[in-house]
Amino acid sequence: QDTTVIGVSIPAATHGWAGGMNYHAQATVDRLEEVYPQLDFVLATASNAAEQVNDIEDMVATRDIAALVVLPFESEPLTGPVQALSESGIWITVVDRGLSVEGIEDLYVAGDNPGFGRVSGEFFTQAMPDGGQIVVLRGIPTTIDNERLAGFEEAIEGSGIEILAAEHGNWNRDDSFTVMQDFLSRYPQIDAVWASDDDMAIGAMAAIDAAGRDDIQFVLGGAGMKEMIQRTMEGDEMVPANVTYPPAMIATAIEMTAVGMTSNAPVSGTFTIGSVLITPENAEQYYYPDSPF
Amino acid sequence: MGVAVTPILALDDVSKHFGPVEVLHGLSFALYPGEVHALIGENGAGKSTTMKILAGYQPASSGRILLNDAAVTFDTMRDAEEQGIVMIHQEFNLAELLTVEQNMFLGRELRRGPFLRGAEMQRQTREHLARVECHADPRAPVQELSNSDKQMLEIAKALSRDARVLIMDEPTAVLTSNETEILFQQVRALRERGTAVMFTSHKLDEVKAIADRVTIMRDGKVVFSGPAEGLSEHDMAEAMVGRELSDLYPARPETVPGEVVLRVRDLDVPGHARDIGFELHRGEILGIAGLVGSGRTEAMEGLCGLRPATGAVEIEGEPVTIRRPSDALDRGLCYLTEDRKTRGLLLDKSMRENVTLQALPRRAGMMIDRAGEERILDEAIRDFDIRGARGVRVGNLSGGNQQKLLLAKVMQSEPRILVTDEPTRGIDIGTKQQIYRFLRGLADRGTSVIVVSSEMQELIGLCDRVLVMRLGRITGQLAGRDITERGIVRLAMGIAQEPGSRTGQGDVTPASNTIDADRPT
Amino acid sequence: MTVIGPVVALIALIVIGAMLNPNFLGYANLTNVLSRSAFIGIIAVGMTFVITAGGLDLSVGSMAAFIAGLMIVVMNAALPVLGVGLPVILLGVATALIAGLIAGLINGLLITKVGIEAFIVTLGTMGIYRSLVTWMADGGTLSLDFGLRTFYRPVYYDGILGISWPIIVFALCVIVGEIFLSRGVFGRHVAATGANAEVAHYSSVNTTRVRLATYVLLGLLVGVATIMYVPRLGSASQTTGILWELEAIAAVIIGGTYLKGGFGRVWGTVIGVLILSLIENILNLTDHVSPYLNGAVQGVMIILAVILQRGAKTGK
Amino acid sequence: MTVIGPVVALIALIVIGAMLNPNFLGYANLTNVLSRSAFIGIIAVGMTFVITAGGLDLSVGSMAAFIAGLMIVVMNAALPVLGVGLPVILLGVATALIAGLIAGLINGLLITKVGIEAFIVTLGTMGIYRSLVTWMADGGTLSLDFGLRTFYRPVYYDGILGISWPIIVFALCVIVGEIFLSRGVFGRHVAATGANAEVAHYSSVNTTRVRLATYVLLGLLVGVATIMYVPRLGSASQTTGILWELEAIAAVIIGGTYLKGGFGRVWGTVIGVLILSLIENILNLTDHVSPYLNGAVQGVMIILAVILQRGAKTGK
Ligand SMILES: Nc1ncnc2c1ncn2[C@@H]1O[C@H](COP(=O)(O)OP(=O)(O)OP(=O)(O)O)[C@@H](O)[C@H]1O
Ligand SMILES: Nc1ncnc2c1ncn2[C@@H]1O[C@H](COP(=O)(O)OP(=O)(O)OP(=O)(O)O)[C@@H](O)[C@H]1O
Ligand SMILES: [Mg+2]
Ligand SMILES: [Mg+2]
Repeated sequence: QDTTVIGVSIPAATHGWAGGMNYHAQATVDRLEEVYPQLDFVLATASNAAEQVNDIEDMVATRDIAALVVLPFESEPLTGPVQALSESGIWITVVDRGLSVEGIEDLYVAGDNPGFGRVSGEFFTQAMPDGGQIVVLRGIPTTIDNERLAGFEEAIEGSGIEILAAEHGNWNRDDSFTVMQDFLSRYPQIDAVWASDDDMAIGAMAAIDAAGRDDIQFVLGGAGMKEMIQRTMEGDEMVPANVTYPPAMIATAIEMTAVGMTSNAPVSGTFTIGSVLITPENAEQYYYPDSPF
Repeated sequence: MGVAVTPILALDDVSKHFGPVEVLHGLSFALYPGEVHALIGENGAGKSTTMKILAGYQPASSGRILLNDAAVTFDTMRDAEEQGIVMIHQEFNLAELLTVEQNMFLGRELRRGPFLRGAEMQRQTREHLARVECHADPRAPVQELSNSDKQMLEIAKALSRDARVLIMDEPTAVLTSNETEILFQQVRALRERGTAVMFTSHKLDEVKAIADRVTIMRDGKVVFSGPAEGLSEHDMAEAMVGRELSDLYPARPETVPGEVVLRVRDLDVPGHARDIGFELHRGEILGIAGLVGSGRTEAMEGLCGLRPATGAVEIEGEPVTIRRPSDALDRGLCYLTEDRKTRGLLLDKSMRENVTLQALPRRAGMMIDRAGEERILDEAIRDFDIRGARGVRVGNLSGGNQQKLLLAKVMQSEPRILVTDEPTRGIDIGTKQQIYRFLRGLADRGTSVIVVSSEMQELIGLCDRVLVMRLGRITGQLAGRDITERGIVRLAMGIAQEPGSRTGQGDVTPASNTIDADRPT
Repeated sequence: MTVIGPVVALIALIVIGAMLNPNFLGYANLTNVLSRSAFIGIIAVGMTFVITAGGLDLSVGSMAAFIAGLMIVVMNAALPVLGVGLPVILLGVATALIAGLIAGLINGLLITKVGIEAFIVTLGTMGIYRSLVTWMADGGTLSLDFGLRTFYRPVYYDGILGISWPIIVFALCVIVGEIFLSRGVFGRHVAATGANAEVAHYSSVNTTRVRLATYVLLGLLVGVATIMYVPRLGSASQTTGILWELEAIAAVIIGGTYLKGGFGRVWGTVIGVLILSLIENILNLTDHVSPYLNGAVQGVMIILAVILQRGAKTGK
Repeated sequence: MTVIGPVVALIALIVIGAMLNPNFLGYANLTNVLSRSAFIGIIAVGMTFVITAGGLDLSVGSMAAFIAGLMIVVMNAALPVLGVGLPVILLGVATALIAGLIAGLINGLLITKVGIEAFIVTLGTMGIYRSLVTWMADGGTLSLDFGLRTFYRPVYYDGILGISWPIIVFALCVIVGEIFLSRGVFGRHVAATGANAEVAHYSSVNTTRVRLATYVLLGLLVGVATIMYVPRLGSASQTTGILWELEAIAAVIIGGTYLKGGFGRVWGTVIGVLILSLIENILNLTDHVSPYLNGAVQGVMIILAVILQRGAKTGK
């Protein structure tokens, strides 16, 4: 048998960022199947950790994969099963969320969640040198969300910025719209909003617009959705910046794995894709008009 | 009548089978305008099936239905209804959650555009009910109605449809004699107007009283069809059962009753019965009489733990607390409900599952012995002469056979005190006789029996002693030869309590809180 | 049937809200809450009919997402031809209504004609619509053209006499629904079908058609809800409408309609919808509760609201 | 009652699977599919009793997440005292069973004694348990100590005679459940209560206790399922067990149990569970379908499976 099968296991598109990541994964798989006729890809999406383990089990049992690219839904539950694969000689590429035991993976393309929070927090301290009162929209309750919030809180420590309240908007426009409306009813004065995600930022801004409130200076989202980057690029004062957390990191990981499987190029190691602050000055670099995200 | 008019509706060589079982074999008879036609026969003879075919509720398997001498097929009952054929079912055909008015006009609502003419429908409902002297509130949900009110509603509903042919399947089974009389007045009025009325009843005196023509069925065949004139009740009964019938009621033993097995004091069933007190002896059959709504059912249900009640109950000399039906069952006290359809039987299940349901925890351990169940069912079918295919869903048994199955089910618990509520409702005369003998046999073997009944003759013929209830209280008791129709009626109507009214054949003991069985010897 | 029950629970919530936050009873907050409730509210009106007739529909949330996605795709596609203006919006509205009607018809036909349990059919279509919208959006978000969005926006945010459009449409649906359910021939047949389909059938009610009609009506109302939803954020994704079905069903039951069918009331459903929205609103207005526990408080409140309701009934 | 229906659907799926991929019928794949079906399967056995008695339970998925979280917290806490070994595991097992029992009891009491609709009660507790596990995990994941996990792991992955433990436990639950439902006095009472609670009451069946018992049984079985689940992933979070309730209910109904109560069969439920798991498995066997459309294919297959089943019935 000549073809080598590479399994790709990622979380389903349950929110905007994951949707972008799904898009990139699929597009990359389609492209690479063209480029490398000797490679075959299996792409599976899961809506929770248990389902993801099911997918991986199926890939091993029925598709004979030689390599696995996995973006763990959660680190802890995936560690055991992925470790077992690694021990059986399958190439492992881990994306974004690290496993809880070191040294399992052959290649690690890492995102930096605490860094995402920290960069966001640092922007707040610069933008509001005299401090102020902000509200925070959080994502779906997960470790990622906790790490981001912790990074953010650490960065604004002692800067005089006070978090009035933080509620879960679940990385969802509707939910963040609702939460923001209620925040606006609750606090007569809000200086800025950390929406922590561009979907949530859109929901929050719609609520602010509708309420006609002008006390809010800006909303900081995150993850670099193209509409939001565009607004930053155009100098929209409500969207002065963005923080990257590129969903395209999955594409990098798949591509590197494919290279590793087809050549002798050394691709193992850890590649951290840090979060970068996007400002009107550098926005153009991060603007991908063709991406769905 | 009697003149050769063309029949309005007739069956010609009609057969019907359910799966492999044929229940009607080549049935032919005719229904004429302006006559009251009684269709009688044993339980399971096929009366209800015949009527359903006539009214288009079920198709015949073969044969023709003739309407004004022309063959017709009714695809739906709507077709039949458009031809002026209206039927009242043996089992209620009412939606329990809907109100009286909603049921009365279901499918034929008075409308103005897409909207209902609610007030008008309520007014008309009241009118239709008034015709049969029923005073149910049009806005009340049907589930809050008593059985007789439900029946009167069905009758009023059918009468409101200006039928050319009115078919009634055991309309009087849940009615009192008063209500029956009201119904018959309406029937006579319809007859005057040329409507053809067909009905069944197991009460042959009613048949005698109102029918112009009688068709007798046995085992799915017509054995007699002709004028009612000259046919005595006894003739009808014998033609139905196909054998000689001796006395309907078993002889009453002349023995002294045994010790008291059940003593009830101050039993209150909130909203329905108060201060109920009586004693029941070993081997005694105690009747409870009263008008509909006098709270007999509720009092007995309260006693048996089926509804909230307070009071002091002693069984075999021991005070007992009965909170739920299983407590009663543990003491050998068992209740046979009057309402077999909604309280008695699981209509979607088989006979086997029904017959053992109540006795299961006592008879089986944790697991059910299927073969044993089949044996029990064999015995029940034999002992109670239950007719119908063995595997059939109980809802498809004939009404009378359902009642027999219910009795068989209750007997599985081997009660020492058996409370039966309308035990012979819907039962044919031959089987009635068997049931009376059965109950008397039970009593002779030491079981104590309570019979709640609206059939006066049954109480008089069967019981050793009769309590009479009125408005939720016991108003008196009658014993031995004093049990007469007049005596019961007086107590039930409250006439006996008036001073100076203690005349007539029945000697009446006025009510006291506890009535001792001071039976004259 | 208790009239006072759900109202008592609602009043209790309003009192709690007013005590916790002075802005709670303000015009802005009330408008927010009512407008937000409108989507689920409009759907719940249709759900009242379906449940009263003895049915169930789990697909409404994904159906809303799918219809919203479809509307956006259709309007974006027509934009170059028609230009920003009323015609595009009307095209979108027509798309939503027709899609809703067809979706309801599919559910209804599978349930009534093919004879599969409503639970299974609508669980299946729930998955189907959710997938379709994900697929249409390529896993991401479908967004209405920005110019068009600005033009369409007032449908959610504006209104007349200070009452926003979603509230007006919701109120209309409720009034018409209540009248038809309680005083219409159709409503009576719906209740009869749910109470006892066999009896209704024997009384010449075409129960198949009645049940089918309830699903079609619900589909249509999902379309109406979507028409109000799209102008709010101008986007649809696979997270749109998640769990709306459970919320709508819960609102219907809290309002006093029988889950087994046979009795329903639209105004009760409205109370149910408001109770659910207010619980969420109150949780966002206070910080006595860890956000992790919001769901728990919601759960407790739903159960308490129903207990309160039942208590008021027995108390009567 | 059709015996052949669900089996036909199952066989059709197996044939499709075998055609799509030669490894489908391999030992490894079948073991995988059966082992992971065990969680929902064990829960669905309990659900069969609840539904047969005329009830419903939407809370099982979050209940499983909560119990898993609780087990992990308790075992981690006891670890310093007891050390890695059987005692800690037994403590965890006891925790799961007791928690399941209590959770089932709470649902049951609210439904039978307080008299609130099962739908509302379990919708409420669903939110409550989901929140509690989020709160216990502080929004993240609760993880079993790594050493303990290694020790506990064989409970999911090992077995006897090549049959893994989850499959064995599932099979035991099914056999015992089937025997009790079809031949036990309790099962008869469950069906009678679901068919007509009033008739059952008049037949001296303590319907309140029967209904309560079905919820307690279900709670216990959720506990058992959790005992098999924790060794697999060694963690619990707010996404654990999401939608298990819908899957379990769907399996029960696909298997031929009546959603309105009165008739149920455990073996049918097993077929339902297998049908659902195989659909998912088959989707992973091929790449003919865009992953975005998985849900749609699943939805279509569920509906088709039931049509096939009903068709086989009328065909008979
Ligand atoms: N749908 C059905 N399926 C199977 N058997 C049926 C069905 N309907 C009626 N039967 C059978 O047909 C026979 C005749 O029943 P039917 O109800 O006509 O009797 P009936 O004369 O009305 O008796 P009763 O006096 O007890 O009401 C019975 O044996 C009954 O079990
Ligand atoms: N399901 C019910 N819901 C509400 N009220 C009822 C119900 N059944 C009966 N009642 C009412 O309770 C009262 C007594 O009931 P019922 O008629 O059963 O008494 P009874 O003396 O046993 O008469 P019978 O047995 O002849 O019908 C009546 O006023 C009746 O309307
Ligand atoms: Mg009959
Ligand atoms: Mg009575």
